[in-house]
Amino acid sequence: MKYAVYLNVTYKPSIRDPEGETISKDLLGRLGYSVEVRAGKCLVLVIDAQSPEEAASNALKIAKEARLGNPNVHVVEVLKVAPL
Amino acid sequence: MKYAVYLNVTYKPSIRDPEGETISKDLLGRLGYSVEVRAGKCLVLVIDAQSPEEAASNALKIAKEARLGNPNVHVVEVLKVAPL
Amino acid sequence: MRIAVLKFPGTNGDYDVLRALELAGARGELVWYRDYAAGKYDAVVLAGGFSYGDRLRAGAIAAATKAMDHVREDAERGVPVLGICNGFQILTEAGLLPGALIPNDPPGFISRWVAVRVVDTRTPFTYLYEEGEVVYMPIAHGEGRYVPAGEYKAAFKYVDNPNGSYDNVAGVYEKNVLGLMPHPERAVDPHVSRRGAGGLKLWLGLISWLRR
Amino acid sequence: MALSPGELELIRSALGREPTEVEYALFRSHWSEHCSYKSTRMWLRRLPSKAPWVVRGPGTDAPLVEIAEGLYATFKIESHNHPSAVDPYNGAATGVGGIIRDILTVGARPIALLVNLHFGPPSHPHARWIAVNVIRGISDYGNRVGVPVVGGETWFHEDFTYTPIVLATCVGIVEKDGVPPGGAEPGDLIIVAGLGADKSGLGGSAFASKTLSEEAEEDLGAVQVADPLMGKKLIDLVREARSCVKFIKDLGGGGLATALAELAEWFQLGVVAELDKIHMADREMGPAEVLTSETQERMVFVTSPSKLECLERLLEKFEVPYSIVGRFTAEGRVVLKWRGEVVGDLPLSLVAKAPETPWPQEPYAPPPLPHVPEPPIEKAIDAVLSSPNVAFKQAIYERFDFDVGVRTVLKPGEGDAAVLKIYERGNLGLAVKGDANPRFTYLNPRLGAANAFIKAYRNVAVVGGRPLAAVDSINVGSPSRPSAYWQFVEAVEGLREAAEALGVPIVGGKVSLYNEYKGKPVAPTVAVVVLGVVEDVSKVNKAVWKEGDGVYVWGV
Ligand SMILES: Nc1ncnc2c1ncn2[C@@H]1O[C@H](COP(=O)(O)OP(=O)(O)O)[C@@H](O)[C@H]1O
Repeated sequence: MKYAVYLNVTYKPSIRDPEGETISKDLLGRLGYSVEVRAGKCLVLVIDAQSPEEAASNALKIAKEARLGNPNVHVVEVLKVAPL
Repeated sequence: MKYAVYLNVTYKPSIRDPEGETISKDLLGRLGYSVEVRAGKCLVLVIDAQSPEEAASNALKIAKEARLGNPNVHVVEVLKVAPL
Repeated sequence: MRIAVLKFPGTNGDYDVLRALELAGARGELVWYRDYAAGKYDAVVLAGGFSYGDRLRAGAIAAATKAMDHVREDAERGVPVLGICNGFQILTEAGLLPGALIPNDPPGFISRWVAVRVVDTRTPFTYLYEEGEVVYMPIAHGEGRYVPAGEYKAAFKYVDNPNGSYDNVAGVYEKNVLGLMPHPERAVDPHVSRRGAGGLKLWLGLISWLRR
Repeated sequence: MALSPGELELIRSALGREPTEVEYALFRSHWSEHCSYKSTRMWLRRLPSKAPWVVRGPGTDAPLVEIAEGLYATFKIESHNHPSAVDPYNGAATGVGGIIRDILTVGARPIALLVNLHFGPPSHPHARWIAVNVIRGISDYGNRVGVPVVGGETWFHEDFTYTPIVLATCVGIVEKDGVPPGGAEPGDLIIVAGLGADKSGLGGSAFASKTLSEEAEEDLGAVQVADPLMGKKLIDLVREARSCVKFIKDLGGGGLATALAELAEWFQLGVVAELDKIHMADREMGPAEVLTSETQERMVFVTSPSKLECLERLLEKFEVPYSIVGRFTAEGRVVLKWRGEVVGDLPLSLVAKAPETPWPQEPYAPPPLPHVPEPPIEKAIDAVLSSPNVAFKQAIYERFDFDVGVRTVLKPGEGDAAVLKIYERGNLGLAVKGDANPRFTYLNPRLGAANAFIKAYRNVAVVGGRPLAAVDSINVGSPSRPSAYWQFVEAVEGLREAAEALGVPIVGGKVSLYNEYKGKPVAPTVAVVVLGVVEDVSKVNKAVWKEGDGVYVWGV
């Protein structure tokens, strides 16, 4: 079966996220919202697998091997697995 | 209660995604994987709400008002809502 | 003396490096990434630009090419390796230099002439400078904020931090491998440079190092 | 936009039959205003375009101006107003990509970009959203392909809140023997290289020939995602392809339909195209769609069968997908095939140009000038200097890599025009600047247009440039609106007068009509880019002062 695995490649919490801060302050703040924002990259990988769990773990394996995140600065997390 | 709402801002499915194509072909392809990839921006908004549903719908409302995506070309979808 | 100027899809500083080398008195060779082979060149320059369009993140995809395995092999043999801007990003992504270069703080691409201090002159590229010398070079990047991961040796530091780099770091080195975000190839021609040809001594240094 | 009844009748009577679906698509696309200039070319013909140093004037993808013995400059301006209104980021980026590819058609190296940007007031959220994304689009595209944005002009006015005017100019240089020689013969091949055709651009040119109302979801077909990586590969390819090709064309507005029609017309040869041979990103396309798809980042190369291998080697090296789509024939017909079957067969004479359609004109009296109060001088200075139209533009031009290429002698903010070093000829330089003032063109389209020309001319002159040639961009409302059409005609007249008085030929340009929002046309906007030669870049005038320098005012 095919699954869409949604990965979030985002900076480790110890690293400041100026993009998120700017969206929060300049864009949302100007509209009167006070909302904290963190920005990352969402990569959707289409994976063949027997189960959602297998799809997720395969996607993370590929992400690691291909360095979809830079281990020095990023964390890669699965946000969602959807059957296709 | 506070929720982290994970939004994916990505091109509509009918629109090409050159970044996803390059990652799929020039990075994963080179490692021997044949995996389709779509790239988008993941924005995590921290929202005060009574329920996860309310948090999600508030986040989408803010995203629309602030034009976090361009309605002509992007879709903004909720990937995950996590209580904080 | 063979100096390779390595070009990936999206590299755009290749001809600028060739011209800087020419102004400094040497001839470089433009080498397409699939043609690069270890053991052929006395030095290699990874020129600036946007390899693979900066997709995924700057330098990440070029770093995974076979060409970079060859560059690694050459580097281990003592061949001087220079990465400028995107070249620096590729070197950190490929693990030839420590740390990472992440999007600027404040965010956004920035194009500006900046003052840069040479803080280490023990490299094939910096030994003609005085220690502490301040030179002007342009920066033009969106992902130039240096984040260390463990030990690193800085060779250049910004006088005024433009991008949120840790400890004002503008360039780092490891033995014979140097990477920097400012563009020394754009600070050679006197008509185009601002406040002196700040990049010239780097090229002269490399050339005389190779001739020694 | 559909063909007019008159146009349809003309096609029917010339063919003696109904056009096929594919033929109809070709006419619809190639005869659109955007591609055929049917409402404007009779006026544009009046513009002076000749000078001893003009080697190739208007009418092709890019002109050639001799700037030194055996060395040509080329430059052209493009408007991307409608796409930038709908998708400011990709609209502006693809505009930059498109104008660069025009420059590539003469085998030139693109060395500089200029942008003329007209936005709504920065205090308006929608106007700011457009401005921020247009600037990001130009930055991301120009920086990635390595062509420096060396100058421009930015203007804020409420007319542009929903319909910005986004103009990009590219300057290139090419040695005389680097220009593809032309001279196609029957049997020569037509190759399409770059991205696979997709539906994303369908109706783009037709879209540019329409006015905007609300944000129109159904207009999506016209929006394209920019692909600067492919754009850069095409630049690299052309740099090495000169000895392998006879002719290069951009695949722009009108897609293959326009490219084939123009090739046939240019060489006065027939063309046979096998539309199913073209590489596609989208397998579900039929012949009419392939013919009119406006997928960006594609170019057409013409080569002889004996040079094909040379070209293919480069296409493979730079990882550019391509397909051999057609060839020239001795019969004067454009023949379109799909899976072996003829789906269109048109005489060359009919394809070439849409019939001209002049529209009625009606002058309007601009409203009386608003009363300008006379504030105390200190306040006046504050008011003028803090106006966004006058304020420092550093926040904009710092987003652009203005030094890549290592030619930028006068950088943004350092002088009235940008100066580029043509180091191929020692200290030779080029000075360029683009100017427009929608307020003036609104009050008086004729004088306003002339003023834009003269201002750009002055800007080039004061840095030490000798003006050689100009390109212009005229942006008005729908031509069916007599006042808008009158504005256009008056603007052309003003440009003509200025060009003649200054002795500077107009070697190219762009007209954009239908710049309206909810039935209201924007202030007519005429931009002129002047290019001049600087004998010695070491003598260029920089805007650098020191204490004790005098200030002089010249002129009336
Ligand atoms: N959108 C832009 N992109 C790049 N440079 C720009 C832009 N807008 C203005 N500039 C540059 O800023 C400087 C001032 O421009 P402008 O205000 O138009 O000056 P002037 O009115 O004297 O012609 C010039 O160097 C110009 O090229």
